[in-house]
Amino acid sequence: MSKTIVPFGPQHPVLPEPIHLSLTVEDEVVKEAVPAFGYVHRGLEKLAEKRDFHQMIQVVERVCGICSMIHAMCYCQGLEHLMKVEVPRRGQFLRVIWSELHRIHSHLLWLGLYADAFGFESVFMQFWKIRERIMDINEATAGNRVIVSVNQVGGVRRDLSPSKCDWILDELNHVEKEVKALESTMSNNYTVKKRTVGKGILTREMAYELGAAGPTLRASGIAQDMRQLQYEAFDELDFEPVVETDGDAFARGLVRFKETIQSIDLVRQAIARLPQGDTFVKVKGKPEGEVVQRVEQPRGECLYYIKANGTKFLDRLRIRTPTFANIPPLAAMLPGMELADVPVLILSIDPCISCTER
Amino acid sequence: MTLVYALLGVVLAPFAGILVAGFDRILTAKFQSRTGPPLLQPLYDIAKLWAKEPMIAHRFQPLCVYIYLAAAMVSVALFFAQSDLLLIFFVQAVGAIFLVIGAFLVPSPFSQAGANRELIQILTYEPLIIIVLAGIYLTTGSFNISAIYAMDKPLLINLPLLFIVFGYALTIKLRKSPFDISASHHAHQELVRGVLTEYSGRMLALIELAHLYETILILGLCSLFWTTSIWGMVVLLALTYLIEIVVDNISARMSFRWMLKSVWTTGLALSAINLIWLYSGGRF
Amino acid sequence: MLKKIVEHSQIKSPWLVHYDCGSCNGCDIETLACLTPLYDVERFGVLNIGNPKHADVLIVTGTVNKRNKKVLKQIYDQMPSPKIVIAIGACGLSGGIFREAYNVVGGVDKVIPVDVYVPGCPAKPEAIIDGVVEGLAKLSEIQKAGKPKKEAIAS
Amino acid sequence: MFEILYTSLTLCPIVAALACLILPGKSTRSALVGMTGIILIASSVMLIWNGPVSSTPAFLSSAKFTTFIQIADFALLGLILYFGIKFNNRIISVLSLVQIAVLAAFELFILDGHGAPAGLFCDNLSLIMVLLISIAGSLIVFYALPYMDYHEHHLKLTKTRQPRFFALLLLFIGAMNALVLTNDLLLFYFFFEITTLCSFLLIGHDGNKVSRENSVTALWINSIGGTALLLGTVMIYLQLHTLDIQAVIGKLQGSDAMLIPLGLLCVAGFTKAAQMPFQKWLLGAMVAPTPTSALLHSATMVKAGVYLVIRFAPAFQGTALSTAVAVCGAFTFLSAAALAIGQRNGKKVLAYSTISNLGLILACAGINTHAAITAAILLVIFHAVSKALLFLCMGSIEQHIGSRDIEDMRGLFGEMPKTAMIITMGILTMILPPFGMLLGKWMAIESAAGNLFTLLMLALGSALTVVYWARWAGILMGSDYKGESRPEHLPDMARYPLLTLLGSAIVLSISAPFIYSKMILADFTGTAAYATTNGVMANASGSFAVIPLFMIAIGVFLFALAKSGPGKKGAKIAGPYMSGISGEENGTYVGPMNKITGSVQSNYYLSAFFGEKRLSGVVNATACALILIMIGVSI
Amino acid sequence: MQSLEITKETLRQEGERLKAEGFRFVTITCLELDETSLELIYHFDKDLEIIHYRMQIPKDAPMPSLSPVFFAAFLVENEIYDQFGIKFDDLVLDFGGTLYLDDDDDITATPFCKFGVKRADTVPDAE
Amino acid sequence: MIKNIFKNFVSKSATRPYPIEVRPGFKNARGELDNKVSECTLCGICAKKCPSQCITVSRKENLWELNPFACVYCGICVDACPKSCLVHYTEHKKPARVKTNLVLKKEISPKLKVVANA
Repeated sequence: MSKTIVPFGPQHPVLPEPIHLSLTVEDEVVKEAVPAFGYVHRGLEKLAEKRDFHQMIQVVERVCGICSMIHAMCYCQGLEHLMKVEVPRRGQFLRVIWSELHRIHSHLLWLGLYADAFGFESVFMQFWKIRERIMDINEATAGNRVIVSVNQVGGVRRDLSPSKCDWILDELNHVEKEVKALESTMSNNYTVKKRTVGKGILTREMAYELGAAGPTLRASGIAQDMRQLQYEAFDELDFEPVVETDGDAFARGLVRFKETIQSIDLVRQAIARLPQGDTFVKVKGKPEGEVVQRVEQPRGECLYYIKANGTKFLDRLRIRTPTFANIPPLAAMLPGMELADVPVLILSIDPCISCTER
Repeated sequence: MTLVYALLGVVLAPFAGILVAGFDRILTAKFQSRTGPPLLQPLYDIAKLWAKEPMIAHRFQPLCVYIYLAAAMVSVALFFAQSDLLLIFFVQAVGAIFLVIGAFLVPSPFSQAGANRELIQILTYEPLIIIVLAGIYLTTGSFNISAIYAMDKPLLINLPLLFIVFGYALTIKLRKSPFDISASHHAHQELVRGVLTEYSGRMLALIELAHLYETILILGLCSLFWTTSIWGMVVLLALTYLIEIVVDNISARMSFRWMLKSVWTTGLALSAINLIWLYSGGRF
Repeated sequence: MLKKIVEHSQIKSPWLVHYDCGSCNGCDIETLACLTPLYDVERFGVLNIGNPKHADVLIVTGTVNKRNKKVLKQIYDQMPSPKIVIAIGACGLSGGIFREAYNVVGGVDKVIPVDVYVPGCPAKPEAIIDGVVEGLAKLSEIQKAGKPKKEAIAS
Repeated sequence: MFEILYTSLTLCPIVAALACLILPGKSTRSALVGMTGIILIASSVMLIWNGPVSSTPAFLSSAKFTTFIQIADFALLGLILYFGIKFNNRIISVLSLVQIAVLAAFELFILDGHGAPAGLFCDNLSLIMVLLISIAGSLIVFYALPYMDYHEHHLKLTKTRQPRFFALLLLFIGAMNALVLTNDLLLFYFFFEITTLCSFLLIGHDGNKVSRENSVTALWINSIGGTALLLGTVMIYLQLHTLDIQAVIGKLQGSDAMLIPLGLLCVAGFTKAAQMPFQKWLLGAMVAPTPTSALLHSATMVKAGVYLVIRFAPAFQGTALSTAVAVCGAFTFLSAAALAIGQRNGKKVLAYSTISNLGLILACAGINTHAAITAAILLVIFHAVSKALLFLCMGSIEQHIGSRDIEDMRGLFGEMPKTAMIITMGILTMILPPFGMLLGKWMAIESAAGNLFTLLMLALGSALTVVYWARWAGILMGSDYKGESRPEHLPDMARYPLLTLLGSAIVLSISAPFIYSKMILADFTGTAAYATTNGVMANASGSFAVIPLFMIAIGVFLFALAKSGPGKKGAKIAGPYMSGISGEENGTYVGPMNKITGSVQSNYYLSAFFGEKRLSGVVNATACALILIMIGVSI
Repeated sequence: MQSLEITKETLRQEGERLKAEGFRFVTITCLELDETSLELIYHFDKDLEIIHYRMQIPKDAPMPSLSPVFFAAFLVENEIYDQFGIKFDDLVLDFGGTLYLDDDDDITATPFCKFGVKRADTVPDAE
Repeated sequence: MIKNIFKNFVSKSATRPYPIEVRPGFKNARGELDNKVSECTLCGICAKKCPSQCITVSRKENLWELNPFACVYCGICVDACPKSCLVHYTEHKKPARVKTNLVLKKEISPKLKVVANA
């Protein structure tokens, strides 16, 4: 057979981020895929020794610009646990609203990139067009389109006025309508199905054993979602994890598509039940002890380990991001697929390399 | 006289090509809810590429590019001289082959894979075009374009299925979804820009120019299906191109295996039906 | 006449290559957002061409780290002149919030010459469009000054 | 005059062959071989000067000669039987026994009135064949002189086997010349069998296990052809009471009678031309030293089969057999081209390409119109020249790089620029207009437009052909720019044959209109298939501007060459795009774990579609069915 | 944060047991305790319950890798090798300290250790 | 998808014609950072709080210096400023060809100077 070795990335137009794969292919069928990392590695966990624990919020937000709010939320939850602070109920609801808005924008972004990976440019354009409404909401409510910086230890920095809430609901109606108009394309279009159905199958057992997280895991039929831990206001909101059973790229697409709709619903619920009150409490003192905190990011389970020693600098901050967990499944699903499927499969775990490498 | 037509064709084709490509990009943008570039954008692109710093990846690259361009120009000239269709097609194939050879020259995995895929594309559309041309022969009794113009009925009436088959070839040649496999105008594919990856600057400008010629040639071939009235021709061309753009916008890019399998099976089946009908003496 | 057309075209047809040089994705997605319907930079002839050999404009987001500085340098070297480099976002300009992290080298201009700096964290699509326009303005000024084409404007 | 030329074309090489065996010394042998080659070339040129002729020289009709041939015939079959028994191959033994029995019965009981043999017949077709055999054959023999030294050096032989080798080559050429000039079916059969035997011995020349096995395969498959030819001959004689080929054709022209013997002759032609399902022997023949392959593939052996079918084509014009031949040929064209895609062994690609092109020629013979036969003859000419060239280049490459693998020829231009250039040009003459092969293909497709299945298969096959040639040409010329190409040493005896062949491929292509009007047209009666004004070949269904296109092509090529080439001023040389992590060396990158990794490239061989394993079974079964149908329609 | 103790010897065995019981590997956290010792915390999850295993190890001794049991562990073990310089034996895919760090830089350094040590053995098969 | 693209085709394109028509920024948007330096007391809280550490306050020279090319526009300094003299404009900071810091010199009124001297 004739072997070809393709250096795929770090600068490659279909990969949004610099990851490298050394692909050994035979007639475009992948035989071996060896990943290489380090093109985004900054070493920001180590920055905890140079920035105090308040400033670290802004740093961990920039672990990943797409799920920045949720990173910061998880970090704050950890510190609040160590400092034994209870966030006011309104603050908890607001955190849910912003985190779910982030999930919507992340999923829409992903759906577009995913479509782009299999060469469906017009779908990419559609999803990104819809996504701009969410970006507008972010900018109007939090002051920035992407990195909202709303979290602080003890609550949130911004509040929502009732008129803003109505406007958000209105915008979300539009988003929902426009997203649903694309449902048949994502689930019925012949070419989309040809490119995704049966590609990169992760069986239920494989997904679990390889430690997949988030939609990648749920598309293989396992209903595990960190929001079931009922952090923040999720104890009051109705939601069931979205599950698909096929475990292929198509199923992962569907899970994220449905989660987009679900998140719209969650934001609506949260706005409907938004209690009055403070958005944050003032915190005093320094954290001490160690804690493991987990939240559900758009890409899956995110774990923060924080060890504090009673000074304003943390002893150790460790972040295990969902993509980190999804890389082994990716490595396992690539062999046997065509070169043309590689971008689709890489996208299908919704990689966030800047999360992975921090 | 034919020489004059041929020369005129060669001179005017790129301008027509620029307009077609410009409209294409604007229409695509409109379908995607965008404004799109100015109409003359393809001209700007080519002129800009022409002025870039010369840079090649292999000493024989210019050879391949110039031959590609020349082949495209000669085939357009032959077309306007109303020459033999098969000959036009073969001359055009020279260009396609040299583009591939040029991509093979460089030890870059992307251009090599692109070249291989381009070969598979050639493999996919070439038989279809030959069959379509044979269908034309069966209807007109000749491979010469002049014979088609001598017909009193449009070819489309006798070759409806072959026109669809030709549409496949058209889509592949225009590098549109679902067949933008070996190269595409944007680099949103796994092979960067496939065949075109290793060309740059002036060489790329020449390739773009040759591609314009090819577009005109293939649209010209398309126009042969309705030669009895100029309006019929225009409507047919406009509709065909519109459908191409729509298909481009409603489909994902497929893999080359799928292309080879499905285009050969459906294409050959459709052409066989149409040809059998012609062989059995069916005529309108 | 021909020279005019070419000079006009150089400003009307900037093709981008975007390299995510260790960004947090914030600036990346904003750069991508520029291509989408709401900002549609194809209005200015911009295409995301993805291949340095075809590109006129190099858009860099993110901090340069020790591994990707070589990649960045190589992409820059593979671009034929005239070329423009646009650094985007706080990280790309100076290393931003990560300046002091152990694996961070700093801004893009520590590795390759930068023509336009687009601040922001992340820079808004509007700012990125402003950056491209600014870059083209610089190119046009250089044309007017009549510098030989061969001299890369960035160097 | 003709008799003298005939002698020098047939007898001279045979005598020289014997001399090769007897006379010792390398220099003597070289001189002998060289002289024979020159005599062959000179005689063939003079023969064409002499023009078409048909005569019965006295020695041919002498009883002694007839008896000699009869004895030689049996001796030949006996030898084949001996080999059959020696290599324990039942098919060979049985078939040669059958042939001995049939021949004996025929000569003893039936052939009583065969006193006056049919003599010699030399029309333009024969002339063309003689020219090809003599010139291409001689060039190959010249090339073999340095080649075999190296070859034997490589094999570390203690005692040279070259006398035997060159004797066989010369014998082969002589037999081929005799074959195409004879007008007697029985004589034809005799020479047909000689070529079989020669090829068997040549394939087995290296004497190792593989070559022995493959030579036996060649022998048993060709025995089928021999048997079919003999049976056909006998049946023809039984009905028409003549063995005069021209008389037979004359009597049969336009009638549906006698299709069975003609069908058998076609089967004989098919086996010799290695058509599906008989392709196996030609593929196996690759184990032989390259000059053998070149000889088998270009002007001799396989062309004998093609010649047989073209020769008899007028006899079955317009019959179902003719259509069947066309379909079978077209099927071989298609399937061999498909199989060639799945190959990365260069010699095997060449072999499949030969099979495929012979299929095209036979398809043209089967289409059997004036235009199609013209196409067939043109294809015979151009194929012989280009293929000889390609094989000889392949031989040089193999000796230089020690591999036949196409993937190992990546960047050959850096290693052996001259040969790479020549072989690439050779490949281009195979697939591109305005070269002759494409002219032939154009004629073939235009002629086939009236036949659905043939057309479909030709259309698919021609696309497949482009794929396997183009990718090979591409990787040959690719090279690492940094490496200064070192000057390549080609021995003169290797270089001149190559350059001559390349030159003739181009010159012959340019002169295709003249070849047609001067050489081919004369054999036909009735109106010309093509008008050749201003170097344009045209008829009612189309036109091919050979000479104008050549002018443009040469102009463009020179212009483009001037624009490229090494050290062209101004142009910066950039390394390939490697996603931004190229290594120092061209084509490498810094991969995982910071290792410098060569980005290996290779072509697609698509074994899932075109693999030998996957396709062979289906192809062989279909081809068998088609052959049976071919015989079936004869009945 | 409750946690169980584990040793080098029992690691693989315990891993096998957890896998059989349906636990999912989450990650490993590495901490620097002082000049000479490090602490590894292994996190496993089953039905949203997370459990932690702790192990204190000296800095310069190699560790058995968990990746033969849980394939997913290879990435984090490589990361720890980069950051703290612990060498893991039998890694299914060994980046040899170049997962994040680059060759020409201080690849032998351990950037996450305050009390930096020179890595005992560097890149395993660098030539 | 056909329905979708034809809908796009007939309706107005979604493109905001940005440089030609500028959309006003949202009310709380964190655009360019500025200091109303006359109200500033040069207390240095902003510099201490800044996670990107891009603000330098020099009481000695009465300088308030911002590196807008390292600023991450988080708004911490604005929230923390006791004098509320730091502002985010809603417009983003324009791109520049050279990196220059924003250096503001506080003009110390004579009266204050006296106090300081005392």
